[in-house]
Amino acid sequence: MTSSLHLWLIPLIPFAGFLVNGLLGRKLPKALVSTIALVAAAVPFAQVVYTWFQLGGIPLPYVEHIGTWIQTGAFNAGIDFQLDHLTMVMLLVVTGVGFLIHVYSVGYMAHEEGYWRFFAYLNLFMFFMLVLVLAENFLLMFVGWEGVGLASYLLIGFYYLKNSAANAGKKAFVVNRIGDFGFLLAMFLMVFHFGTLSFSGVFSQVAQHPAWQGGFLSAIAIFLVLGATGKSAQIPLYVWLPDAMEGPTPVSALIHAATMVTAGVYMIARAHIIFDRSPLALTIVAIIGVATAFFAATIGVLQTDIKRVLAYSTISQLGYMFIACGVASYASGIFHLVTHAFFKALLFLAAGSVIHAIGGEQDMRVMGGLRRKLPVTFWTMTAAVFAISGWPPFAGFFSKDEILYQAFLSPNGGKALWAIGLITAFITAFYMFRLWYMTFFGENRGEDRQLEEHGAPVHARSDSTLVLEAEPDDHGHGEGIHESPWIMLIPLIILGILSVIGGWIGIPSAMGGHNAIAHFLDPLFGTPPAMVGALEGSNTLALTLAGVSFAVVILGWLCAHILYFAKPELPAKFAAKLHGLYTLVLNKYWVDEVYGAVFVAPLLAVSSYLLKGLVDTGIIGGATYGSAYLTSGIGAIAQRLQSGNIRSYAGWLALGAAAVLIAVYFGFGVHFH
Amino acid sequence: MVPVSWYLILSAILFSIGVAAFLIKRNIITVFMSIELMLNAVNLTFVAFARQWHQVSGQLFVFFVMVVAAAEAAVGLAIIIAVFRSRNTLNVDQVDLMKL
Amino acid sequence: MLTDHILTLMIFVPAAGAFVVALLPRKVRIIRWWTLIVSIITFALTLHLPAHFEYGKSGFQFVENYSWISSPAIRYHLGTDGLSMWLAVLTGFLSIVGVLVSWRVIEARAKEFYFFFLLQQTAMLGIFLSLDIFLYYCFWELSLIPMAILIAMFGRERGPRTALKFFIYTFLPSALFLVAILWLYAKTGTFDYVTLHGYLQNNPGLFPAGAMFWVALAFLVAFAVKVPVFPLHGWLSDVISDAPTAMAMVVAGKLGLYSIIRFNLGLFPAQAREFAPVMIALAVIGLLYGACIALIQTDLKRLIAFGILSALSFCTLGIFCFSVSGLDGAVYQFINEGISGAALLALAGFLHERFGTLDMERFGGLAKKLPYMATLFVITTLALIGLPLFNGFVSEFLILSGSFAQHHGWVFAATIGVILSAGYMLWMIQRIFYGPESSMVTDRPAPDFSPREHILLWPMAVLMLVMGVLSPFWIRAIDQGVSALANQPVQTISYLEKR
Amino acid sequence: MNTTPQVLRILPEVILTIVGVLIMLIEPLHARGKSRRSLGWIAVVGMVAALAASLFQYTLPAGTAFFGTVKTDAFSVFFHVLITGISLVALLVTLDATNAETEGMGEFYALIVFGTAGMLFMTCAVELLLVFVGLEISSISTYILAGFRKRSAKSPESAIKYFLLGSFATAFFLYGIALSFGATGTTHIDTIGKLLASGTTPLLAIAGLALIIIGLGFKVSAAPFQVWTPDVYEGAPSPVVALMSTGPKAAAFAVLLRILYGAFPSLHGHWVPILWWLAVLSMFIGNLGALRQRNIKRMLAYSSIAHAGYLLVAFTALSVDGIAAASFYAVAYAAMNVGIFAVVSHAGEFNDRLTLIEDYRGLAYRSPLLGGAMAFFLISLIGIPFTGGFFGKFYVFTAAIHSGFVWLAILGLINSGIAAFYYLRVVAALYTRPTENSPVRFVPRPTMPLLIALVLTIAATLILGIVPGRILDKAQAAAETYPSITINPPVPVDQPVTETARR
Amino acid sequence: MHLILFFIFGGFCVAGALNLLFQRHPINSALSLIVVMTSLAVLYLLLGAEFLAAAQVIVYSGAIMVLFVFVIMLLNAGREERTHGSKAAYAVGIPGAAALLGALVYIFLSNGSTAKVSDYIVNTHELSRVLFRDLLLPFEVTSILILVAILGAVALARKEH
Repeated sequence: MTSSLHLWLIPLIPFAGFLVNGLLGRKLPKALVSTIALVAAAVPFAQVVYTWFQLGGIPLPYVEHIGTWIQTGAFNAGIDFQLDHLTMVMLLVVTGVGFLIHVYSVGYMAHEEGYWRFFAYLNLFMFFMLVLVLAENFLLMFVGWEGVGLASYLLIGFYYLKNSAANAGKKAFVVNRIGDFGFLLAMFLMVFHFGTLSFSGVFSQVAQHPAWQGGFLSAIAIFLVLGATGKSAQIPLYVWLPDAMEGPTPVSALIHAATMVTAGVYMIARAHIIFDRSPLALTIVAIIGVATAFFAATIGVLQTDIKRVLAYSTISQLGYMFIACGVASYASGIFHLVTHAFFKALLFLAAGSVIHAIGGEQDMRVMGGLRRKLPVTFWTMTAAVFAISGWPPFAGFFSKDEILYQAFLSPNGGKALWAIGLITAFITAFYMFRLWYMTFFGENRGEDRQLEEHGAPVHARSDSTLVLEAEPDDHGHGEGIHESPWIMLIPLIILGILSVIGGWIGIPSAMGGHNAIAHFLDPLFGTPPAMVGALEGSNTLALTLAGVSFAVVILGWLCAHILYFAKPELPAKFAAKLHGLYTLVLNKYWVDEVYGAVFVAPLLAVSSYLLKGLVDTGIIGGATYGSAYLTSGIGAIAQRLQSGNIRSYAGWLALGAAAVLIAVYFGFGVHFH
Repeated sequence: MVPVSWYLILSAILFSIGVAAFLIKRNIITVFMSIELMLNAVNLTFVAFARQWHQVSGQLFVFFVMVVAAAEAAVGLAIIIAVFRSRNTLNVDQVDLMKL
Repeated sequence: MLTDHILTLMIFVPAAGAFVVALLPRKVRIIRWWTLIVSIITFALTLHLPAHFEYGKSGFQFVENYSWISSPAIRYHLGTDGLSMWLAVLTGFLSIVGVLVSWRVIEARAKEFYFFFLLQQTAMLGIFLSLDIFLYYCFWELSLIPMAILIAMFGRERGPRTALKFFIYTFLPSALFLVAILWLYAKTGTFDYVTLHGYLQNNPGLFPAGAMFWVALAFLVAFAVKVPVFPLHGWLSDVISDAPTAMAMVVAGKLGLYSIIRFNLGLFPAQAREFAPVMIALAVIGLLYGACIALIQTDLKRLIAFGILSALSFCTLGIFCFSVSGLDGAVYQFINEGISGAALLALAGFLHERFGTLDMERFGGLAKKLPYMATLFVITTLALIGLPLFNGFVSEFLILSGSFAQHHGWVFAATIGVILSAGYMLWMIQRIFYGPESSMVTDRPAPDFSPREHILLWPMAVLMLVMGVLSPFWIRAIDQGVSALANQPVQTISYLEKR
Repeated sequence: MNTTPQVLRILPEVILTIVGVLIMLIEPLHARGKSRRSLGWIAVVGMVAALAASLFQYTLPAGTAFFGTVKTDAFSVFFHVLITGISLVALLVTLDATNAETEGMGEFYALIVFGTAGMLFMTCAVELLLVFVGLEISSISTYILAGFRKRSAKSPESAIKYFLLGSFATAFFLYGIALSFGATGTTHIDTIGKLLASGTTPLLAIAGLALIIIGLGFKVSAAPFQVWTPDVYEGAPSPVVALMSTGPKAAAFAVLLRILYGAFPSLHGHWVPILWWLAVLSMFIGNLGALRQRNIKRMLAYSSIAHAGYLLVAFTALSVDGIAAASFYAVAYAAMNVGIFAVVSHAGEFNDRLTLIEDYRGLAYRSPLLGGAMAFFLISLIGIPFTGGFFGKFYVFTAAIHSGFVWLAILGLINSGIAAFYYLRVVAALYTRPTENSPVRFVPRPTMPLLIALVLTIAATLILGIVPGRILDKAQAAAETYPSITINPPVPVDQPVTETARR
Repeated sequence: MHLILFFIFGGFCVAGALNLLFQRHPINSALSLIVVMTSLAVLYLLLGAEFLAAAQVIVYSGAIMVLFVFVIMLLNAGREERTHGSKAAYAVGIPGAAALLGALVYIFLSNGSTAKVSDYIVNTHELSRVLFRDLLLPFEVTSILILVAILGAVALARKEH
């Protein structure tokens, strides 16, 4: 190799930050804690940027062998880091956005106790996330994979004194574990079939055997998908993400919007060689993606908690990325991943800024009219809203459009995907503008609060001590609603800019751009199979599709404008009319309840009644004590012989004597003469 | 002349009667007597066999048994007296303080 | 030269220490300091093994072999290989842990406690290091007594009853075990493991399959009870929850599993392969069963007990798949279990010291009051649920991936256990440390960790991490120990099918 | 005929007799109510002398004396040493447990001494007549000793029970001798053996054998002839129980071995199955009966029945190993049982203040030494390694399995598992905190004799458990005085295994 | 002649024994036992053991039975009352005794040794030769036995103070 990049430093520095803050943070002053944390987040970013400029001189993929992790006679796995184009993109996103959010948090969490804990966890997350993207083998990737899960568990449960938070954390971890279960099985299969888990090893073997189609590759791919659905909150395992909003808002921005939840997409892209061999798996991915995109979007329409709306939109956007992977157009998936990281992080941060401003309130019904009070937040948020709902030339437009376009082109059932994607786009535009209007327009409904209107977090307020730690509102009511400090606004602005221009890296040739990111990733993915037939002459098609989707977006905006700005009384009417549908969606299709009833409750019931009650206490315990009592019962009989009466003793003696005599005489054993 | 086995059978009968007496009699002294009876039965066997084998030792054995019996009688009766002192009954059925 | 008798030294230093304890005056401080010193010395001695272990050298090392009794040919034959070496070290380490855990708990009758405690150490080291089956059996039985007495004297309220249960449970099968040993002796005229091993390997099918079947079964059952393997775990939860922490740490797992590998795989490979299907089934059942029951426990120690059952079933699974990785993983797993489980039990013990109860319903929000306790609880828990970078993950991955080749279905089921373990462990954490503070927690003044507790637990936590990252350092030796067993030539005389 | 002076062959017996007479002569010199301890010490000295004499007998060449009525060989000397040892400890225990106002201690010591002499005669006699007389001496003296606790109503009861049933059994034994005399025309053990080996086997011999087994089975309290044991042990003074649960039993076992292997080896086809059943019955009845016992002496009585069963297992082995194992087990059992009764009789004193197991609750607190010792003996009785009890069991069952009695071994070891249950209950009691008014608070401090006794027994148990080599060699030597019966063992080795396997 | 005597006195024995069994009063039982013993003495004579016959009469009927009677008188034991202490004695014991008898008789009959007892008289000289030469040791040892017996009797009969 030419020059060592010391990739290992990239994850290690955040880990160092975690150790320092985690062990000593309790004692250190806040300033120092935040400095450490920021440095630990900044340095990797700097290094990544530096590496970016080195790229020219290095043959990719570039691999660094740090050491052996597991070695047995049959199998071994190393601690190897690898850098290639995909990793590069991910690194930039993770470290970049990560750093910004660190900065933001310094302001947002300023008044929290356990400040040090928060930053320690944040650094820990960075560490695992970076391991995840840098790993050169599935096992190491799995380290990051579970590690980010752990970090998110810790951060969601940051306000551990709130039951809801603790529950959400646990739920997130366990649901993710279900995904990891798939990942593990996939790895077992790989070990079984390839004898190794390193990317190079596995992929080269697959490449060498063109005969391998579907079969066990499908099995591996499908198990991987199960893992991905867990991490990326797709059907059927998306349920943890909305609850995860219990965590502090920066966490939601970093982990549950920008980075961690995209790990699933990254993993599928990473393993695309396997997926390419398994149409079945790809179809499954596509279906999951589109279903999730649509389904989550519909739920988003009726949510009133600002963060939950964003959560469902995240799920829905991730669905888009899955669609992209499903149609084997990984590049567009990654592209959307990047843009989404920008605007979704921004949305969350802005929402956080709003919440922060009005003192921990998350219920949109009690917001409104904040436009003037929070100008910066408003404008940045606006940029993000336009980006996500896909107005040109905002970032979201290009990436989402690319995905829809690829879907449309893809041979198997692409049209359907495209259609549903389009509808989703409409809904997305609708609920995002709904959020936008409800938050910033109209007059502030914050004064006339009746408790019954309030959502769950408001209930939490009833216990004042909780809220003091729960949300930073000790000054919220003090001097009324106010703009957040600059340290929070700067990241907003930067991300705002990015969500405007971020999409330009992928302007399709049809619109006179030259899809830079796609080309950048080409060496990894090659040209998406769908594109092959469609490259030339399809400019018109591309443009028409773009036009259609834009029209749909505008439609969505119009509806939102009418319902939530022009005629605010209408929604209630609709709700009354379509009552059934309304309640169904309002209760998120009762999925949580169904899961609870179908999986959790039976498990607990079986465990406690059948296993514990019947088997453990009944059979096993019974057998133990039963035999004990039996023996001592026989013992009682043996004692009965001891009547204490000489004559009866003599009787036994006589009988015994007779028995022995007869036994010996007629008895067993050898006969004589 | 009488075959030895007749003597043996006689002794067996006596012995068994002794056993039965031991089982049936209630008075400790009588119970003890039945033991003496059993010993006598054995003695008869010895003598009979001594006669059959022309062996003096058989008869001497009987002689020793008598001595032993005497000794046992002395001790046994002493014990019986002790029991009578502590319980003031001679009924074996009432000598069952210890059981189970 | 002392180092020629290093094993003897290791085994009998604790015994000598115990003897001294018996003579010491009844001053708690003196006695426990003395015991601490003794166990530190023991640990130091055990460290001599890895320091001078010759890798790549097959067979046993540090061997001592003298005739003990001539006419039944019983030898005093000690030795260690990659399989038993780390177990000896672990025992030494845990003896220190045990002393520190009992430091404050044991005030009354400290003399008896530490006397039997040290005796227990001797017995366990003896089990791992003796190569004469008779000698082995002596230590095996000997290990029951201190355990039972300590449970009876120092256990929670139901101590004596539990002690009895434990003793009977383990003593009855080892009676049949003894019969099997004697039968082997009657047939081969030797108790010596090495000789016997060679003998049985060189002329297989020498004895009728039926006889060997029952002999192997007698061995297996005796060990399986001690592990415990699924339906034989009746004693486990009682013992774990009633025994003094120092004993609960060592009662389950390594003794039985080690013996299964050493004897059932070593002496009776064919029979072991015959038992394998049943054992694997039981392992997986036990694994899920333990996890499920742990889910609904309200008593912390019982939860731990069933967690242990579940975690140990992994080992059984790994052992009976006869793949190198599986065996490596199994051995590594029960070493890990020894450390993490001990740590968790220690933590539970500390909790009990502070609050006098382990009923999780009565806890809540403790993390605010005892942050260090909470931190270590979480770390240990994560290690136990096999989070990557912790020791548990390496072993579980090795076991599962190693066993996958033979038994897709079972491994699939076993992997579900990974989900469940996360479930009950995190729920346990949540019920104790998270949520609003319970009245008991607020009322009771409870100090956070004392220096002793820090000294005790942080090294263990670090160890869990280090063992998770640098596993080859340990597995190298283990690998050497078990690889011979995994792929030794076995002509499969299947007794059951023959019938 | 060798040139050894004949008296040397019965030296221990002679010594004991003299000592006994001496005691009786000195006894009247003590005023009534004065302490008789000095007599006790004389007895101890005499016993030590006898022990020394027995050990000295090892130097003698094997041979008979007094016209072939006695025979000193490795076998008899082995049991001489054992029995004198037992009696020595028993005497020490007596010295510890009795006090000045106990009545008639002079006779007490004398009886122990004479009784021991009787047992010694039993072990060295090869003439059934002498065996019979010796048996009577030991029995009668124990009958009397059992009745010595006149204060309690139980003691005479146990005496009368022991006496009546004992004589009852003796009658059977005697009948047995008579019939075997009738079968062969002699009462000399070895001659009987020779005669039976040559030529056909008259039925009389078989019947005689059966009756002899019955008589001796009673003496060793083997089921179904065990009924008397619990009652007698409960009523008798603990020191006496210490003696009679071991000494006469050892002697009786010696006689049984002598007769079975000396006189009736050719009939093994008949007595092996019987002993098999006796062994199994004794083990089960003993252990199961003990399970629910609340009275400690009764519990130990049941346990002694069970141990008789273990010992009988060795008899079936039909091999030198078997005899050796039996002899060794006799020693091991004696050591631990005398030991535990030493503690019991000290704690309960002569009049049994502590009777129930609960009464022993917390003894380990009152006196760690006593509690520890007792626990130790109990553990040895369970048969935990590094104690005599374990090695005893080990040898016994090895022998059994060697001759193919796998099932016997399995049953036996299962029994030892059951036994653990009730022994441990006592251990647990010893180590639970005593209540306010629990009787252990009044347990006196250990006295010098007790300490000696405990040291002796504990040392013996440990030595037997850790370095049994020497003693085992002696047992082996003792066993080799009889040609092991090497007829193909009734059951081929792996048969029980496979045929059960087939089920 | 011999045969007749055997039957007469054999009959006496059995009759006495049964009488011992059925008499309710110890004295009567004792007396019937004496009958048994004396007639046994006659049988001894028939078997040519005069010395034993004499000893039987003197030691047994004389000494021992006198001792019994004496004790009976001393404790003035009355008629024994039929208490029901034990079912086992009947349920188990009697069959046992019967079986015993059966087995023994069967053995003696199937023994086949129909060796007729020739009339051969042991002369006391030879008797004493064997006793004081071959059986010297047992003879001496019996002295211990007697000593023990005396001791025991004294120790037990002595009243507590």
